Amino acid sequence: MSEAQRQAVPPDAATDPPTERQADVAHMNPNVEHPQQAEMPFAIVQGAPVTQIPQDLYIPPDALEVFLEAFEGPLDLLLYLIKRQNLDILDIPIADITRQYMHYIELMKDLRLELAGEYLLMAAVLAEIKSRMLLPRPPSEDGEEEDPRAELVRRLQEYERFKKAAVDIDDLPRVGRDLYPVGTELAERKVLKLQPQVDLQELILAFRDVMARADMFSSHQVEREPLSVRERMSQVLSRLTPGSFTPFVTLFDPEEGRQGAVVTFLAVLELLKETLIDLVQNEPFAPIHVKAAGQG
Amino acid sequence: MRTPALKYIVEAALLAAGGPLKVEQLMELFDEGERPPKQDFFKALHDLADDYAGRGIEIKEVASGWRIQVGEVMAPWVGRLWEEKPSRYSRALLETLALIAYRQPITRGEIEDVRGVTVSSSIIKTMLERDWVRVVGHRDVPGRPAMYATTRQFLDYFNLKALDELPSLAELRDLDALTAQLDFGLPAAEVEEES
Amino acid sequence: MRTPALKYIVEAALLAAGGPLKVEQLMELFDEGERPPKQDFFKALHDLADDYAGRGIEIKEVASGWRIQVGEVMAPWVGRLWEEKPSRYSRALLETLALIAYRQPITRGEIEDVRGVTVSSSIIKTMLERDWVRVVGHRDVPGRPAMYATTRQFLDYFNLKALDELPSLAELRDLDALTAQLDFGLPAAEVEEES
Repeated sequence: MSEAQRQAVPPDAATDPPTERQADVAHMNPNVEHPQQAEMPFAIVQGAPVTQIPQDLYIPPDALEVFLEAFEGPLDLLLYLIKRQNLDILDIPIADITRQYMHYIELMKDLRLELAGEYLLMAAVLAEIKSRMLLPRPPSEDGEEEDPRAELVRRLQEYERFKKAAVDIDDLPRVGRDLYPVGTELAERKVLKLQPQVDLQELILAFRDVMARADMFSSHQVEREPLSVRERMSQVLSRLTPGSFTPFVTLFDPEEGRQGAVVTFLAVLELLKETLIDLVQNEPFAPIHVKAAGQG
Repeated sequence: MRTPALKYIVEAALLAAGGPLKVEQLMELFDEGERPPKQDFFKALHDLADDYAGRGIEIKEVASGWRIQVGEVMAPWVGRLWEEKPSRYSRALLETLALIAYRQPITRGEIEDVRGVTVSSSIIKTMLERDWVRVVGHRDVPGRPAMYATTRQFLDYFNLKALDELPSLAELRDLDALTAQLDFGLPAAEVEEES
Repeated sequence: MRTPALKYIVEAALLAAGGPLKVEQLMELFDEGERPPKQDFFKALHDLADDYAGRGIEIKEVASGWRIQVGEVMAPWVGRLWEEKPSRYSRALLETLALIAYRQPITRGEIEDVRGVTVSSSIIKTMLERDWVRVVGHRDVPGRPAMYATTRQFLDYFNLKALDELPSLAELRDLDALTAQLDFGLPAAEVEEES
């Protein structure tokens, strides 16, 4: 044991009559790295010298409080005690574990850690199991004996698997830590407004209704041109470039045949009648030109 | 683990940031000792731009830095992510559209004469935006009102080859009579046959 | 303008959406008449996954659909975009979350039975606020305690598509070994039925 280690042992731990609390604190003393090589006990517990501390229990004294607070409850603490000594969870030496458990409870009390009631409840449970282990077990109704530890073992295992599950979940790749959702802008983000759908039938019914209403209000019936003519009127109009003359013959498409020519001709006549177009011919037999009316 | 290529680090950072990053910000992603020179970052950005060619995403420098954006070419599909659910067209719009279809070329005033009410500008605007109607000229009367006609798109939408495939008013009247006679509901099937 | 390849439309949509999209939502980006069959979308998603190999971004199906994400390999660089360290969660929260995930629907009392300590209200509140868990009903016992279950957001957050992708729970060891050893004649079944 090094000088440093000797000095780290509280001087009164070895000389004064040890109290249980001192024993506990010494027991936790992490500065004793190789207790098995110690010449003298570093703590006296219940009158017996203690020369070994758990190998894994290496905590800077400042961190002691943090360490104790890190337990997630009595089950967590018990699991720690069992693991620390490589004990089989199915065969816990109850007396041992109970004693160690009580040490920690005392330590927590001394450090004035807020001690949840569950810790004390567990102390009672352990004490009860310990006494039942000592007493002859009365056979249960079906004649079989139950291990007094069975319920505790079940709870410890159940807790342990969720303790492990929590670690597993923590290890899962996680948004913001291990992976990042992507996002980009749309160059031109316009909210597309979906256009309402219209059924042809709706349109026709709308026309029927509006005409029925118009009939009620008007005293005369407007004469209707065949729709093909009105459609062609629109087409002719849209082909006319405002302010310029369009050759009359170019309005006709030979591929449409005789019928098409007649429809176009009727459309032109109708447009003339409605003074929507002007026909211009500079001299007899010269090409006829068409222009939209009233645009110079 | 091998360090990924700089351009992929740049790409990942721009994608994760979800907004523009300056080259200086990109450089900050590296420890000083491992930071590639500035020109490498520009090269990475240009390499990415090349990679993205023809893919509908692009890398672009805007005021606050470089960003990856979805190009306009994708708007017809991607824009639908934010589209609003369609409403239904008003009766007024349908009647106006029907009058334009049956009575084209027709001015707003003429539509109003038949309907007996004013035609709101938003109705005309909606139909123009939808490319169902267009202005084919102006009537040579005071005010020179626009004349509206239906378009090729209108015919396509309603699956018509030409306007004369629309049932005539006479046919509609017959239909009315038939409906009354047979006590039908709406003569859906009959009308569809006409289309 | 030529229609871009389906996989690039899918890519652009996933990038622009900034979150997971289901295949059905991707299909909605197309007009009914032009919509490719569903299997083409799956192929597009898998093609993209191949394209992304080695680039630090990945395409992944989580509970809410498919998303593009920057993978773990990029975390050392991309993580620096944010000043704040990603939040760490307390063991108490993670254990409570694990119990809700594996044992849902579960009440607070049932969680406390397993953990052996009280579950603080702030833990439940945090998880509710993060949309990781929600109340799915109330157990029909005195006090009618709320039953908690995990949400789609929980799965999305932890990169999971469904609960069955959670790491499997450790096996409970039965007490047969112990029984044989100690010759207690312990009824093992009593313990096993709890698992």
